[in-house]
Amino acid sequence: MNRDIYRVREDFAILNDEVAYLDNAATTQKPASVMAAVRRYYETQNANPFRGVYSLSEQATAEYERARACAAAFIGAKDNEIIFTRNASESLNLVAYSYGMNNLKPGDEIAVSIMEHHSNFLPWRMVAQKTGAVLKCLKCEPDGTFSDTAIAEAITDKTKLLAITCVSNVFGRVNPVRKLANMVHENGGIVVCDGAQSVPHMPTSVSELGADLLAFSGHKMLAPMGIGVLWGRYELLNSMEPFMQGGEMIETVHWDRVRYAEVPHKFEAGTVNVGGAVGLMAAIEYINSLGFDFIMAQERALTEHTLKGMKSINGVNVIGAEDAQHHEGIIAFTVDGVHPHDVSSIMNEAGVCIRAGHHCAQPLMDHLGVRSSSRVSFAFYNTVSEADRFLNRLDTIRSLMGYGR
Amino acid sequence: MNRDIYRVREDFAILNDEVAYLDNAATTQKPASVMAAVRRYYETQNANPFRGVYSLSEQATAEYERARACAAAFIGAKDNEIIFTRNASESLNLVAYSYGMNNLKPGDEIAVSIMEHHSNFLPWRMVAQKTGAVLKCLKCEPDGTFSDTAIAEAITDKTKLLAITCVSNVFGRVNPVRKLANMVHENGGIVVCDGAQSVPHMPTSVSELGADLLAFSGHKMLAPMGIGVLWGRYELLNSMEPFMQGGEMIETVHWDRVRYAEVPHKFEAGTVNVGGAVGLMAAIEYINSLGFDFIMAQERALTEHTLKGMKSINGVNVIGAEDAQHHEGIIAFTVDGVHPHDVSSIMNEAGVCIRAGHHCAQPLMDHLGVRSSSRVSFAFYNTVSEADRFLNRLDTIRSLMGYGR
Amino acid sequence: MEDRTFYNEVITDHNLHPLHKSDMDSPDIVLEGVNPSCGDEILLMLKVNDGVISDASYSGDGCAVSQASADIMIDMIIGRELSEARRLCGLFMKMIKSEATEEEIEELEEAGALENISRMPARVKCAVLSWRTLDEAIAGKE
Amino acid sequence: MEDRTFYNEVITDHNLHPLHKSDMDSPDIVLEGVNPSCGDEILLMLKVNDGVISDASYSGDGCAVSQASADIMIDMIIGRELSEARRLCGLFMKMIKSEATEEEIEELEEAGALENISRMPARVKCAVLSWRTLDEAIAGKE
Ligand SMILES: Cc1ncc(COP(=O)(O)O)c(C=O)c1O
Ligand SMILES: Cc1ncc(COP(=O)(O)O)c(C=O)c1O
Repeated sequence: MNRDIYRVREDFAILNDEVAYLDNAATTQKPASVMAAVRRYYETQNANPFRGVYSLSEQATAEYERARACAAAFIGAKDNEIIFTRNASESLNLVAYSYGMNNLKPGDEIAVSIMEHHSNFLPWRMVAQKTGAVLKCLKCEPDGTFSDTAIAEAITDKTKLLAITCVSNVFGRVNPVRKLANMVHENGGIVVCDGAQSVPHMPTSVSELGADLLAFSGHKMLAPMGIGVLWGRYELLNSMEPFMQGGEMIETVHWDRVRYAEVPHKFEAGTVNVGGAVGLMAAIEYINSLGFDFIMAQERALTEHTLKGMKSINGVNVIGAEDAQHHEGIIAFTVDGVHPHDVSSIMNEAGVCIRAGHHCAQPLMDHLGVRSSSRVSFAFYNTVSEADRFLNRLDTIRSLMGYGR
Repeated sequence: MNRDIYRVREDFAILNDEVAYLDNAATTQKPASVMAAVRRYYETQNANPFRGVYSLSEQATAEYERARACAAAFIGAKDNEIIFTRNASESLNLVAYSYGMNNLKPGDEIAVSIMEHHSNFLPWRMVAQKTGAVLKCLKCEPDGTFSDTAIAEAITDKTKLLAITCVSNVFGRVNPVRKLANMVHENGGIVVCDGAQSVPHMPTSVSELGADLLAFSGHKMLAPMGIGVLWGRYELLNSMEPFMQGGEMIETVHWDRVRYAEVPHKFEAGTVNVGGAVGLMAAIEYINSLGFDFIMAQERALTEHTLKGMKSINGVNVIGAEDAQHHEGIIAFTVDGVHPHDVSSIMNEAGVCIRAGHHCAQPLMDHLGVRSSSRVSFAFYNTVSEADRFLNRLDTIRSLMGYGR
Repeated sequence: MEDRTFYNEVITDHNLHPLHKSDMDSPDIVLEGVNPSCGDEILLMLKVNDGVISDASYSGDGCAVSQASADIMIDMIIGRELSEARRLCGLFMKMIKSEATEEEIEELEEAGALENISRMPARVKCAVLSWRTLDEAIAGKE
Repeated sequence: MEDRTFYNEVITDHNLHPLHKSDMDSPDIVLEGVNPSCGDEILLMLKVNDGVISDASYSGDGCAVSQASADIMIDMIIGRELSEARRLCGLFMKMIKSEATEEEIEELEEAGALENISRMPARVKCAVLSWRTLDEAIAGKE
């Protein structure tokens, strides 16, 4: 474990020795540079971009477009393929409304993996209901892999759209997006990827990924809440109808005719969130300055250490792969006889913040036969001593709850 | 003019003597207390709200709901009638998709005033196109009033929905929403109000307003970008279908059945913007601490002074009412023979920031026979000397552009 | 710190070894309580004679807080008048809001073990689920 | 400060008293340029003989920058070969990007009056509208 981590932690005012924040898959903390960038924007450059012909507005426009270019470079995309949204959920709904509602018809198939976050499941369920398309379920094994049989059942020559997460927020395992995408593309379908849990934790190249659209959230990667991204292949975005309509997304409006603006503006209705985009840019710059080598080494070491410790505790059952390498910083688990909400509360009493519940992936919970579960999830700024605090408390939980008394 | 204004200006780091920011209808600047509140949130309470059973998440939830209660009190609404959105445009699109697309049918009429911002026009145009409802235009007089004939033509017994702004961002005049709402309600229709230009500048009571739904933006009232509000009557919201779907807006999700969460959560898909909501709360507290008496007196004095000055300049034509009292801080105008973009650039050279273009109200521009116009708009933190700087430059524009040479 | 916990013996005992978690033949009143945010479910079953709760039991699924709280409540209300049971519900709510006097908490007997739940706002719903369900049901009857 | 302005006499003169703002009978080439963000519109009309622009005019509507720039451009390209006109377009773009040498700006004659537009990024589109339109059209012919 890199010892520099204590210097890195000083960038995060909220981190201290009292509380171990281990719910990073839900949202991350923000470094000082992000807070400073947002503040600098509001204190020196704030204006409504695009609309103004004066210098302040030009600066705001430039900052916003610089943030777009930064997000594009981060995932190997072109600038005009980046649409700023509020969060991954809005990005996915945008695709559902704009592409799904206008392109799918009865008989078409939408394949959705059983491990999707509700935000990449419910929009497609809605599209299926409203268009008459058929919703097909791509089932997974208990370790988070997809069998060839499951794939063959879910992806057919009628599959017009596949919705799949890059990394599940329960398993923490990297999905074989490229392989699945190739199958879908062969029959002319498109692939919508949920990158909420992958983009913050590993290098992303949209060309290598193989998907057509990719959604992610800023708040899960050190940026403020309220900013998210949808990436899409330019030609695809260009062929899609607008989603929300209003200011900024038009070229000309008359009572009886409208010309929409070009992509990406066509999909950004109303006053854009420059402050949020600037925050995301600062977050990406921070991530780049640390480098994914450091980030991934850090998160993997924490995951390995923690998983090993968990396996040695009686009555603790890890969800997903045996191997830490398939847990990208995320370990969901249950404790025999102890409800996950009680686990969380007992952890909280020891200053350990972990998640309890269905993790917005209830269909997966149903599939695994688990009502709900606990989840510990790491960011690079976590320490082994935080992981140990979690493990020590976990070790006492069953006895605290009266078992073996 | 209140002399304390110079102390108030110290709360806004971006304001200085070099640049007169007079584009406040587009977006406002942010006081230090708003910046501090957002920062305090991220530095001491940040977590994903609702989802966590640990203290940090409980604090984030409490802050978010406190912000909701604050926004509710600000407009005399109940807490659970406040939906946080990204901006007014999203609020209006939410209504268009959720109410409009699911409730209107061929033959129904949607009445939209000709002075609506594109964000309260385009969504209704889309709804009309997709549902077969008829879009009717409520025309206005050159001074921004509605004649009885125009009203009778636009609002009929088939009017299922009226979309009307409280205050136009071009005229700056308060519209008779209550009177129009009464007519629409008589025939069982509903009224969607755009409060983007009214809520920041005058006390609002949704019960007195008479509308069923009200949209506004935080960034136009001292809050950060990326947070907006939709207010709606509870029963109406409760009867509406969800708009965006995903995490947080559900109670239970299974592959084959879903139960949505209660209003307002039903309409807040994905991770909410706590930082933005906290910023909006601080903005409202700041406004409350100044008081609307002060704010309105300040903005009216500036408007009166400026309008008087503009009338004495040759070749300057004010759009809308003669009387400053019908210009709530907003004065749109043209200069004979000088294009509005040139006006703005020339103003910018003198450190004066004003808006040029169609102000996202192109149908109104068409109706008034104006291709585009300039607009000066005030906030309470502007000064008479800033207004004078604008007037002095305006006085020279035609001669700078070669007229009378 | 490692060993301090809200989960005292009263709570863990009632959770692991409930006294009244069982089905009931032909109950007079059946009440269902659901706490959707946690997934807690409670089914209360009461026999009532002349306004007195002569027997009660529950079944359910959920966290230790909700299940123990239900078991403790049932234990307290058996043999009491409906109005008296409602009064206890009121006291319990008061305690949760940190508004109860020492005597009132005393009167709540074992339910006093849940007093500190107010320190865990997200779990308050679990603690009050059975009490609220009972209270609303009796109120509906009156 | 009150009196300093980018709008020098060359620009205001060409805007108020354009030399080439007129219709043309049967032009050989008609080019339309639109700047949607400002609403500027330009219609360029050229007569071309043997690769030489023998006559040119424009009509349009828009800000002083776009209209003066068009008028200045037309004045410069009349009598030049198409390839030569394109070279001037290239020089103009270079100037706008602050990449032109002093000699190159000199060569642009009156168009040099627009040099400082780079200080007003939002207005650059207005200045280059006619030049870009001409350049693209000639490139399309080649
Ligand atoms: C009257 C009016 N309505 C709606 C809007 C749209 O607000 P936003 O861009 O914040 O969504 C604006 C401002 O641009 C406005 O002035
Ligand atoms: C895999 C996955 N997809 C989507 C989301 C939704 O992200 P957001 O809530 O920011 O819209 C999340 C996080 O909650 C997630 O973990």
